Amino acid sequence: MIDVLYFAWVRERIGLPREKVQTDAPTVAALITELCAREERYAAAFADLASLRVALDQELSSFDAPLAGVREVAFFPPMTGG
Amino acid sequence: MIDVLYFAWVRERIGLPREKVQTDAPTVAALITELCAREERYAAAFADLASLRVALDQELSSFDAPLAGVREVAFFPPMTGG
Amino acid sequence: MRLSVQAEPFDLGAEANAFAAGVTGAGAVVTFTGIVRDNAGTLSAMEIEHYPGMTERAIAAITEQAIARWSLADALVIHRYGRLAGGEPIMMVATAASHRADAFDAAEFLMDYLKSRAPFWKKEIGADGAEWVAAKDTDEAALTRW
Amino acid sequence: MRLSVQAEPFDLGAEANAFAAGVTGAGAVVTFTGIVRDNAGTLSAMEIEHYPGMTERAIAAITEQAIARWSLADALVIHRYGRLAGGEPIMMVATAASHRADAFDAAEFLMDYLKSRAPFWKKEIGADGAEWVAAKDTDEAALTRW
Repeated sequence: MIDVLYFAWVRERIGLPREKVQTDAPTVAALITELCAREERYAAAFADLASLRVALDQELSSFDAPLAGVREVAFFPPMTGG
Repeated sequence: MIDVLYFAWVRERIGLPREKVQTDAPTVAALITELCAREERYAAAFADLASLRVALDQELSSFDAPLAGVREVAFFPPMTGG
Repeated sequence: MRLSVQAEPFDLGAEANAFAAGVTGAGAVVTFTGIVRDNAGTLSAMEIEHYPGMTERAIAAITEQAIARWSLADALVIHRYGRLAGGEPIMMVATAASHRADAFDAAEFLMDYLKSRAPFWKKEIGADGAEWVAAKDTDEAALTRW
Repeated sequence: MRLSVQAEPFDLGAEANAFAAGVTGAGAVVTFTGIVRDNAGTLSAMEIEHYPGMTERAIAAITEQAIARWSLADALVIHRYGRLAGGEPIMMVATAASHRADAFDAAEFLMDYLKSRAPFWKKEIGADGAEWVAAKDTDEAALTRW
């Protein structure tokens, strides 16, 4: 079980801020493929990976990063703080 | 008659903050030559022109600038504000 | 080093004074304050979302990097989240160093990194709806100078 | 635009708040404050001499240039003269602009020009005598970037 978090318009498109996901996906990209296969709203949120960022256990990461040992995955658009 | 002002260590070496000078010197450089001829303390203050700056009527200027029409000449070291 | 992620407003002047009073030996203090732009009286509001936990970690990492790189005497970062009205302060940074170039560079570095690497997202709320602020290419490009 | 050449101390926080409150539409406020360095408890004092008349003209010219070049919403310059104790603020500048890069650049420009082009001279007063602060080549060189 892995915690998956969504922020900003990713959260709005998917319709929830976080969920627990049962997965054996070896990488972030594989997890995204699994999520997209579930429902249209996931496919809509992940349609353009270039406009998305991912954090693994609260550290910025990349889509090809392995998920082994990861407890928390977060998807969000590029940050706009400051 | 022209007002001549001295600041910082120039003032300290010459021993006064300002004085009125009767001069027909055509340029700043010529005025400095006249002052240096007066007394040793002027020669000491003007010994190294590279470490001095001059303002004519409160605008930074150069030693070869003409004095015609100028009412106030100020001599001082490079500025150290801020 | 004081880092705060908070919903409450903060007082720029009080923060700047407390920061300056806390540093000894520093000749230069720089502050930056970001304010919700109130364009021509169209009092727009802003909703700021963040990622609790990661936000604090990211801000701490960025600030520690700035302190080490520019030998800062101290640094301060405050960033708000939640609903902000036009004219309200969004965030501030402060840096203290012996010399002005270090204080300025460190403050600009903090701003560039907070903007693109701390997990905040801004939504502008105008008269005709709300819109997520898009990240600018120039903000990402600004990181390359450090 | 508020420009002040004064002997009296000023309150960084109060000035920063008043400055920020006076600007509308600006998203970025930068302040710089210069403080008499109090090195390792050796409470050194500083004596600042200036050229009344020329000082005000030079500061006004430099500030007007910064406002025009970076389209500032507002700018503030305060510079003290006379005797200052260690830890006391010497001077401050503040800039307000729509975007942070303009506010930062304008504040750095103001500092670089005030340092080398406004007629102030600093004398450091230590335990073993007083000494005029020498101008640094790096301060003159800093002007070439603008």
